[in-house]
Amino acid sequence: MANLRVEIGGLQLKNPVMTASGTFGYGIEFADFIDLSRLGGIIVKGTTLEAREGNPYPRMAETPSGMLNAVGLQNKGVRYFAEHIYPKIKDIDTHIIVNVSGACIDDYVATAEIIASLPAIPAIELNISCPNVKQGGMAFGTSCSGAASVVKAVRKVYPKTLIVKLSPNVTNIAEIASAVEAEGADSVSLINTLMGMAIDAERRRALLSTVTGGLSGACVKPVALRMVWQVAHAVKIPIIGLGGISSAEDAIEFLLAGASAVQIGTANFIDPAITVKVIDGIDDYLTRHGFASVTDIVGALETN
Amino acid sequence: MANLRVEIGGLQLKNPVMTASGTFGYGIEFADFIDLSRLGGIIVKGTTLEAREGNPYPRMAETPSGMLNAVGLQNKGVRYFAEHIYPKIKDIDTHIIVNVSGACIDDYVATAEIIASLPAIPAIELNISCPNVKQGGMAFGTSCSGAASVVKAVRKVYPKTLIVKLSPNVTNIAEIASAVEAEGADSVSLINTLMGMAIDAERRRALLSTVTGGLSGACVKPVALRMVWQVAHAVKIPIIGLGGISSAEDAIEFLLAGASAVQIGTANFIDPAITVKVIDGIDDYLTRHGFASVTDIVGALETN
Amino acid sequence: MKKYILDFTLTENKALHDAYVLLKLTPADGAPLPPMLPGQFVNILVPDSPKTYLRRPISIHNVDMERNELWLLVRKAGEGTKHLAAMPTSSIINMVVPLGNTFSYPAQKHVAPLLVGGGVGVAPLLYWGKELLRQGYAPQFLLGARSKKDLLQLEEFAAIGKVHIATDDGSFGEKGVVTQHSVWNDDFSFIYACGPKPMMVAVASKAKSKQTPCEVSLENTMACGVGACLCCVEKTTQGHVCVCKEGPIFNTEQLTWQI
Amino acid sequence: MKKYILDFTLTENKALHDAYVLLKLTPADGAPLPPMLPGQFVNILVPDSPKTYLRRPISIHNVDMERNELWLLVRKAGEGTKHLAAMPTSSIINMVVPLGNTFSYPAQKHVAPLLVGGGVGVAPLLYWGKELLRQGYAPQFLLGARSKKDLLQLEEFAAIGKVHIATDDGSFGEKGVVTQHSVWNDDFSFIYACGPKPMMVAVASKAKSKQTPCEVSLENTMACGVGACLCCVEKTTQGHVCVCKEGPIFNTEQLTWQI
Repeated sequence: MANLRVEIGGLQLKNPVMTASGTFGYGIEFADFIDLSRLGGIIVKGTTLEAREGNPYPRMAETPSGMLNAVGLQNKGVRYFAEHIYPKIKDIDTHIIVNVSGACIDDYVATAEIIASLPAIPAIELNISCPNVKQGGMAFGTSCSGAASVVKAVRKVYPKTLIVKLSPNVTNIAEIASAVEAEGADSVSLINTLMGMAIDAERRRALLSTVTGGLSGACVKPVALRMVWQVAHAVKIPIIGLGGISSAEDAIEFLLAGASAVQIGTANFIDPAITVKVIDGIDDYLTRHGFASVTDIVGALETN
Repeated sequence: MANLRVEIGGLQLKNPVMTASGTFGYGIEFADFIDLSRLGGIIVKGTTLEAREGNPYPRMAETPSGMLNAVGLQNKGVRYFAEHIYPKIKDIDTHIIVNVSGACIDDYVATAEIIASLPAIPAIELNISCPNVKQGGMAFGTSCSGAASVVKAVRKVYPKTLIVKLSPNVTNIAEIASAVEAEGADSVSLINTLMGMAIDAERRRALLSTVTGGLSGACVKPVALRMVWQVAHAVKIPIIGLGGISSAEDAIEFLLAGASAVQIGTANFIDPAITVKVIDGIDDYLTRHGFASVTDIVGALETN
Repeated sequence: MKKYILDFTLTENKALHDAYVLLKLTPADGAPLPPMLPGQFVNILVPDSPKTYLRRPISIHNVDMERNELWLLVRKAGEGTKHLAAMPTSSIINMVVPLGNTFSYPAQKHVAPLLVGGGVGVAPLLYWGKELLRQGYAPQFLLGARSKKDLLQLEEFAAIGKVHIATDDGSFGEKGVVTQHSVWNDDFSFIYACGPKPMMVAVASKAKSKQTPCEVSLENTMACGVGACLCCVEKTTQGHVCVCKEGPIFNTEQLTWQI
Repeated sequence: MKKYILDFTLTENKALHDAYVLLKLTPADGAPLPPMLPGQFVNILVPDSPKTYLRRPISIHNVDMERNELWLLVRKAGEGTKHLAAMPTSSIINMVVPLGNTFSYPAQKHVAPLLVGGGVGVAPLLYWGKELLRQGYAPQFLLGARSKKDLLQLEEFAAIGKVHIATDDGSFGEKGVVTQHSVWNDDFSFIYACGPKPMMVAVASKAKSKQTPCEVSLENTMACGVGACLCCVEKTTQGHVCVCKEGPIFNTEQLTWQI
């Protein structure tokens, strides 16, 4: 058994496999299928200062090797989370990380402050890239100055590990990553969903109530890998890679491209036990190739 | 039989189905499979001022519902095209459109001038979006000022129909479309390939010689549809939609989103006769739904 | 209720007519079926179906304890269900099972409950009807279809309780839609409905006018099936809730339908 | 040579051993096979294979005119070929056929040509050997494999000409790789090689040292198969050319290999 431990901005993970926000609920939804304590971390769903109803139904459309969603940050607000959900999940023996969204900087700050007061939450993932609500942060995530301003404000009030989730819907993701690194982010996670759209030709209607939504699943993996590779050449902070990871092999590709850890998202819907299979598969790979530690393959892609 | 004729910047097409540059050779490669004269148009492969050897092998990797390529504009140069290839294809009874690439504005201009002198070529597609060569135009295609500068220069010397092919690797494709419209482009075509990457985990090597390449195929359709929809709300010139179209239904989705015509690319590799099936399928759809003309469904998506 | 990811062996694939098949499945490892309630559903991974990325949710049609078989009624709607309907017997099919909630029992046994199904919507009513009968209720069925040939599993339903039929073309039972049927002259303890949404809305309205409690089974498009992705939400008096987890069975009083 | 998009019926799927199958296919509409030359290939659409987006190019192994059958030797390498190898007989498989160029005939008939194959690389040599024999040449084969069990279609080759064997473990024929075989003491009119690239490079080098013309069959990763996408290029003395169209058969003098 290889050493699977990795570190993300001061946070020690037992292995590099986490679950992506919005795809794994609060973890407990998957407790029948896997031992949650085996995970490197659980990133719980997008949380905002006030409760949000999200977008109207329909919110989902299947696409070739992927899916679009337009959930729109439905959640009961950070206070409800702290009072009612946190007590139920705080003792799961893995890192519970909260994904934080907001419509304005003050919201991000206020939400982060409340989460900072919860001892069993060692990190937040700042979502500056939700494509599904008008003020879901994507406006912040698509410019260097916007991204920097949110991170700067949150960094002041949030002393624990601060991960920033980046939008792929940009010309130069490496620039944005550098901008948030400069403001003190401990890590960047990428990619959030690609903005896409689906149409029912027969009915001549959009398949999502919001017309456009976020594309995820295996189809986006090549774009995600490329962006991780680009960001790995631009920043020194650890990268958490995600986007279409559906197997240990996929996860290893992200590690090789420069990610220190990964998140599994849409694949949880197809195989609710995929996370532990990926953990075991990474271990097998390391053993088979003679690596003592998973950190040995981070950024180990050979190019010439 | 419905009226399938469409107009793109003064160019009358017998139907809205064209083939995408780089996926259909010079058309003659597919003459065994289909009657080329049935096509709305053939966009022949990317042509540059001087001959180019393209990128080293390997240039292709299969991905979920798609593929990456890193061909890198291999071609024998515009003069060779004019002397040796043009005579072989000029009498095909469809519109032959040349995709033009360049490393600098002078190259684009010189190439466009030579193509302008060929009477059987009624249009060019200006490629400001090739992701596979350092100077393949993507630098032009990812900023409004870059895009505008190329179009402005070419517009001065090219009097026939000028189509500009846009890169999807941008934060705001509608802005770029508006910028090229302002400089006199007759039409925009989108999307070119999304920049992606693939890795062989076992060998820890990139699958493309260039590491990154252009993603195409069914997997990109949701992103392409979304961009066509966005651009349709930003410009008045006709839009040619492409990106993963593999069936008549797909093509109709692009028309509904606001494209006046479509291009079929990667699907030609999977079914070399797909183009005529799409043409027939559009005709069937129009008849079945009681539309007299294909123009009736352009932008006819209902949203509320 | 514990959920499982299980491989099943397809023991029978019976074409009911052009558009429907009845699949019978048993756990591939020979273990007993896990407990499953009427109204619940399974989430199926369709094998070798290139255009099917996500699982397909399908209502539990029946549980045959004696033969350790789960029955599914599948309508060939899209690529996924067409592939499923074409699977040869002895195929291995992976499912997440069981998912969702169940129906509520009527308050009284001396008045019959009415189970109203349209098209493939009859699926969950068989298992629920059997369970009601087992618990001492006397369920009746009102089944609607376009035409006689579109009526599914009539013998199975007739073995449980009285079956009323409505067909659009009058080729069997009364002519018209289910809400036009004369059976509505009677009183029922509870109305359960599953079928196309306009039909369920009409039934819910009928039930409301008769002041009879009514539950419907919804089938919003879903991804995860376990309440994680929040895609399949229905707007209720409690806000957006997941059909896959808080449903698929809802009392129509919880819903915001215009009835 | 005219190319077709044709449906074929799989008439036989024979496991040669764990990793290889022999597929025999006939046009689904019963029409005669179109003309196909040795060295050409087909581009197969693998049915119901979710992870296979593009067609798979496979060498033509043999054309059985009498039975109107095309033979393909398939190595289970990735998802696509594994799916193909698992297809039941009577499956319908779509192919673009025939693609690519063919081998060149030797200049003389009184000296034998040598056909060198490694692994699944023996595939095109059967059809080519038969054609050479039919034209009055006396082809000999040199077949290499890891072990005796990895040698494919030996009886078929033996029916055409003398077969020399090299196995890595010495379990059959001479021990060692093909280029170490004693048959190289003889002179040949032409060398044809197909197999892993290092083996073809070694054979090309051997041929060069003997001043014997040599053709190899390349299998660069390809997408379109018809010279449109420019993905499968090989660097030649004429620059980058498409293996699918200018190849897959190349005289090693055209190539830029270090030999």
